[in-house]
Amino acid sequence: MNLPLSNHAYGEHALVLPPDDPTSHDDADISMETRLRMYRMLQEMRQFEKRAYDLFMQQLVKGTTHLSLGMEAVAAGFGAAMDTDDYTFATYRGHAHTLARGVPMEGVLAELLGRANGLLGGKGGSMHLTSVEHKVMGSYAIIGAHLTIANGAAWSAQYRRSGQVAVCFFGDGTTNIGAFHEALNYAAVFKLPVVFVCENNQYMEYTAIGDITAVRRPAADRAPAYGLEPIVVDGNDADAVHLVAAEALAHARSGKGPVMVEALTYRHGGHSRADPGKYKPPGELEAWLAYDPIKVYRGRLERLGVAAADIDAINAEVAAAVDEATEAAKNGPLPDPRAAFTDVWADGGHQWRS
Amino acid sequence: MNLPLSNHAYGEHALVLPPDDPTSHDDADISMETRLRMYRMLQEMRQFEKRAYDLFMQQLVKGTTHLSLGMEAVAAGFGAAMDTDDYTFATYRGHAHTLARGVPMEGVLAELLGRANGLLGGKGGSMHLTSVEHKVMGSYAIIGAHLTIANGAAWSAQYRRSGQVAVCFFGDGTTNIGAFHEALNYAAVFKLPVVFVCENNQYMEYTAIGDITAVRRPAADRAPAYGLEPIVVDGNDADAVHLVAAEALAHARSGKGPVMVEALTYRHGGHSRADPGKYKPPGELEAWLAYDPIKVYRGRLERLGVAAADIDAINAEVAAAVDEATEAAKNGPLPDPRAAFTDVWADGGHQWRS
Amino acid sequence: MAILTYREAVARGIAQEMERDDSVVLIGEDVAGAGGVFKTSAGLLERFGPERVIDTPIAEQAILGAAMGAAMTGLRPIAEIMFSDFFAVCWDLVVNEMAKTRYMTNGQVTIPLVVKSGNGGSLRFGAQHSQSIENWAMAVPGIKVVAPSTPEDVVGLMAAAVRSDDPVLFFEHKGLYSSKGEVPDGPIVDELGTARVRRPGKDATVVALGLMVSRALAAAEQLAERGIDCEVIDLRSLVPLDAATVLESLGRTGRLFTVEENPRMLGWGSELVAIAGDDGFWDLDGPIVRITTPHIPLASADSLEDLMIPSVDRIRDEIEQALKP
Amino acid sequence: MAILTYREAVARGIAQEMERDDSVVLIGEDVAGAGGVFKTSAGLLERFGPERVIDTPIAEQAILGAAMGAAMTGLRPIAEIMFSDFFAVCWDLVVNEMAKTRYMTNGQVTIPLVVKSGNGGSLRFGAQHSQSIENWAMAVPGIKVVAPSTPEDVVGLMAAAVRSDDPVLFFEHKGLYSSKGEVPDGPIVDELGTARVRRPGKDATVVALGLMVSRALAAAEQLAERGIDCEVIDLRSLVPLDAATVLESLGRTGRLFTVEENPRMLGWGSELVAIAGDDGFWDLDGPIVRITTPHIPLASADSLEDLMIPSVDRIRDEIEQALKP
Ligand SMILES: Cc1ncc(C[n+]2csc(CCOP(=O)(O)OP(=O)(O)O)c2C)c(N)n1
Ligand SMILES: Cc1ncc(C[n+]2csc(CCOP(=O)(O)OP(=O)(O)O)c2C)c(N)n1
Ligand SMILES: [Mg+2]
Ligand SMILES: [Mg+2]
Repeated sequence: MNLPLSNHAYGEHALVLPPDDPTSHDDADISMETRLRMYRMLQEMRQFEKRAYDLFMQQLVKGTTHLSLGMEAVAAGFGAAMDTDDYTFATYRGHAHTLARGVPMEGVLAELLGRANGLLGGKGGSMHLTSVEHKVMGSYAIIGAHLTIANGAAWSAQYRRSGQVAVCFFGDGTTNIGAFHEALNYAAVFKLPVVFVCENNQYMEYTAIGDITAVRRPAADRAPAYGLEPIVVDGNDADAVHLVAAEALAHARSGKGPVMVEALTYRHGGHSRADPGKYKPPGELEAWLAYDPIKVYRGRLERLGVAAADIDAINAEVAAAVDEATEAAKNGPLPDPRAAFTDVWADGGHQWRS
Repeated sequence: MNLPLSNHAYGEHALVLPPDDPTSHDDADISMETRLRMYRMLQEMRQFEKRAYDLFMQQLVKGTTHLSLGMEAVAAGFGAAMDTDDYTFATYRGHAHTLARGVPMEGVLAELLGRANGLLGGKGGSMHLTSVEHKVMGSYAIIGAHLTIANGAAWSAQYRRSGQVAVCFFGDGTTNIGAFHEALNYAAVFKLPVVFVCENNQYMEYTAIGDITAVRRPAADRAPAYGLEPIVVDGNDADAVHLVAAEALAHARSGKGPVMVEALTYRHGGHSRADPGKYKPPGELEAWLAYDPIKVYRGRLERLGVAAADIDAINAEVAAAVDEATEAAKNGPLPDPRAAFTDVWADGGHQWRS
Repeated sequence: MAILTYREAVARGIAQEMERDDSVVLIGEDVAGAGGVFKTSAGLLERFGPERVIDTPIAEQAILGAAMGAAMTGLRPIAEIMFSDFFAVCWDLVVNEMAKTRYMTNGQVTIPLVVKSGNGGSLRFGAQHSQSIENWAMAVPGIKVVAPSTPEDVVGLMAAAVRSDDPVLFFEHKGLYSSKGEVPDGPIVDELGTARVRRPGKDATVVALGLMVSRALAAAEQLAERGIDCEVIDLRSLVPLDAATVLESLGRTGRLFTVEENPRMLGWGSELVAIAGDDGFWDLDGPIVRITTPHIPLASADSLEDLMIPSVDRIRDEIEQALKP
Repeated sequence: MAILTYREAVARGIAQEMERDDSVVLIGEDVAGAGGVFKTSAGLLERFGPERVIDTPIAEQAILGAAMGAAMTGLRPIAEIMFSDFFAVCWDLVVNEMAKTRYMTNGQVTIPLVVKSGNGGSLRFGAQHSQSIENWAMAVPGIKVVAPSTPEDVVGLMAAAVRSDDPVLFFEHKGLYSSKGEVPDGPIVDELGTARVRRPGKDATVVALGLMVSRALAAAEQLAERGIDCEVIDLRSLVPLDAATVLESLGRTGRLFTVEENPRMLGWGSELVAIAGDDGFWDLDGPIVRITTPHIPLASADSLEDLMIPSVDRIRDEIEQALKP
């Protein structure tokens, strides 16, 4: 027999290593203002999620939570490129994408803690972060569907001639499910203003993407099947992402139809809190830690002349904000029991019979 | 706006015309025995379906039925290339594929008439023709699923090391549904012995495939997304199909994994009995009628020296067989009412409670 | 007043709402150029143009996803799932996304959309094209479920569905498409969650839906000749459920019958039995009888299909039998 | 005799059958290398090798299709759908294909397969990862539905499911995975369609499933202290349904309660009410009470989730209230 997984033991698949030149985008045409904004975002995402992890360990965060530690440059690069009115569609691994749109940390953290001041009043949880006010149109926890829903928002923007673009983030593993295919063809046929962003972090939950995918690049190698250009970007370099994001958004906004971007990155931790990450072959995590998006970006700022003290000041400001949000979340009241019975229907209630 | 269908009125899409050289495969390396077998199959499929149509018009066939008039060369070319033990998975448009495996006409026709001597005892109908005895593992009426089920039969063959190949026929419209994508990736990853055959007859029900598909060749242009070769064949020339079929089957049988073939063809009639076919642009049907698979093949046989009388004799034998099957079907008894209550479960019954 | 077929009424209801509100759009397979495979959208493309009436690929998840995303961002889409059996290929969008998103987001997201679909049997289409699946949807909190039985109701309930700010599954009965009925002129707007007493009666309450309504009425006529006076209620929508009308009737008649096309287990009738048990137990003068298709997939042969779906004769006989003193 | 966790029992049941029969194979996302995300297949890859224990892409339709096609052609596959909520993305394979193919082919095709899945709430996973969907499956003729509540039952019912020649959905309760119980040594083969009286009693019949069984038992203990003696029945499988055991008990107690985790409408309880109405109506001394999760998606916050799923206290109180003279 010739099964892909009979050629190697589980966990012994080939390593995918990061690029090794962090200077490649030092002279990219990106303003220092934008760069500092992205650096701050990276810090917010990182420090926020580390805090979420700590709270998890203290058993304050219930259920499950999926961190994107190590993948922040994708969220920051896109977040900084999007217009205020553009739509974000994220997954259960959506903390960073939510913060990237300016959603306050307190609401997100309080939601993880199941408090009344949570973004969703405790009814959604970590996997369903949504802030319509910030055009974060939801985080979706069942693989695939949200690509088709993002199409709908893009269709609406097209119909309303609003100039908005829908940006839809999803993982490498998601490229193998049916809804991915339906969404991509549909978007291409109707030239919808949507940008699909595959965060290829090399794994679905515990299985290496290469072990269960017929092509090497799960998104890019599928793009031509929808008449799209294959685009791959270094997902650990916020500047690289930012440039590609700006171009993709402009393309979609101009009516030329969808774009799909595959961003190569890596998650430092496990899939979710339950995962010890044993399937990662030796050396892989270390290589990606050495190419950590924050390290890459801080190095760049320093080479471009930003004083270490100024950078440290940003870090400290973010740390203070995270502390403040933590306090507010911890001090948040439990949801009113009556909240469990509201908003099944648009009339605010849950009655289904007379 | 830039919708594909706002560029042209419905029904005014570009014509897709057949090749115009029916002699291209005159010197293909195919034995006269096989060729005569294929010609007979073409006749059986054609005459059978014309009869089914007549019976429909006489209101003897109830419900719906989907004819493949004009598409027979695909079924004949593959049917003649498959081993007795290979599996067929067909769609609701499955008469030809069922006959191609040697399933007697009487059972098929009686099934269309809802009689007890029907292939399925009247419980399945036109859209679900199945004959496990002939390895026709079913005709499936909801788009997409059967590609994944064909994978399962191929997996079983691989596991049992039986050397069987599963051949799965589906339409152009089916390439846009999610299950197509899942099935293709799955088959490629596990190197399953399965051959996927897209019968591209240019239309889904009433909509031209080009109007709702992001690529020109709905199957072939997607093959690389699964690491497969794009293969397109003239689906109206049984010899062309036969050669490609033999190669595809050999590839799959040898353990090299799946193959996908796109066969270009055309249905002469409507999608189903209800369809007058108004969406076909002028000239299109005529061009394909001129390149009718039976006409093409009869011409070839004559050029290769088969006497017209011998060909006519085959036609007459088939006509007699169709008449006989018609009588047997018409004379078939109605199903025993008790049959409605059998075979929900493997114990033969339908009880679900004590 | 005009005589319309049920299928014409579907198109009329949609047209009425598209005329009124630019944000109403229609998508689905073959709904535009061909006017729908059941001709329930005939003429809409010509009238409202290709930006508002759109043919899609065969991609039910993409269709419902597009409808949902558009509904979340300002449109009021109507999507067609050609045969209701095909909900199974896009069920995730219905039960996990449309049904739950308002709740999960604490009311941030509103999803005003309608999914119309051809439902039910009697056309000899076999097990995969004949199902009555309104009970699948009823089991999922967050989805409204409508199933009209007359052309007039089709127009008015379609309007109500389009105007609802919640996702609505609109089940058109395939076996009724060519049936005819009077429809008043001018705009019609009905109300979800309101059952209709189609025939008043005092001996028994008979509740039916969709195709079963006319059969229940015919059975009631025959029973009347035998001295049994049935009240026939057309449920019209399962969610919201007008239990009050049923319970009120039961309070008067003391006996309840359901006539259901769905397979027996977990049809809407079982819920009605349970509700009557909760709220009307002491009104019951005898067991509630569910007259249903047996719990079996539908056979395609006409002679077999006719054995399965409740017929006028069977409805009449089961009621008569149960009421025998 | 060994003490096993429920999750270990799943792996043990599968191993028992794989050991016995080479045609039993296991596929699913992360079932092999990782031993399952719930660790219900831990050790099976090591024991049975990569031809029989296989990690798949995220492609639930492909997974169930592969299982079905293989079952039609000689294997007896077990497929995993990680969370039962995900059945919605592959429901077509279950309801339109697996459930109907034997019938439609007049018995030509046999489909001996098991789909195992983590079902149910109580883990604060929110609305899309906590559903109890056994009632979805129960509504579809042609699918067997099993939901064990103890480690011993897990082993024996898994064996029975694998040996069944019909497609079986095997619902493991996620909230029970870390629960423990005694499991006899050696092969265990149980029987589908057999309920178990977990506690005999004479005042009321309380029927429960999955996670609700232990809660019903705890409530019964508390009620016993208050002088109410409940018989608690663990239904174990919904299809086939052991209605006889329930009706027999009802015949003795005169009162029936169901304890259901599913949202209220069209849970298995409503079918039980209807069956009791059909066959046990004259045994009923009062309304049947369904104790269920309200008809609302599940909230993720622990404080809210605990309000929704029936708790021991709520079960106790609702029973006590209903039996008040
Ligand atoms: C339809 C469906 N199948 C399976 C899962 C379980 N699941 C949750 S996350 C995940 C892995 C997803 O991998 P990928 O798309 O690469 O995203 P990542 O988690 O790496 O960001 C799986 C299998 C799911 N949520 N939905
Ligand atoms: C999931 C699903 N969606 C829609 C349909 C309705 N339908 C039946 S046949 C058909 C067209 C299929 O087109 P194609 O795949 O090209 O096959 P053809 O009929 O041309 O042979 C459609 C849309 C269906 N059966 N299943
Ligand atoms: Mg991933
Ligand atoms: Mg076609």
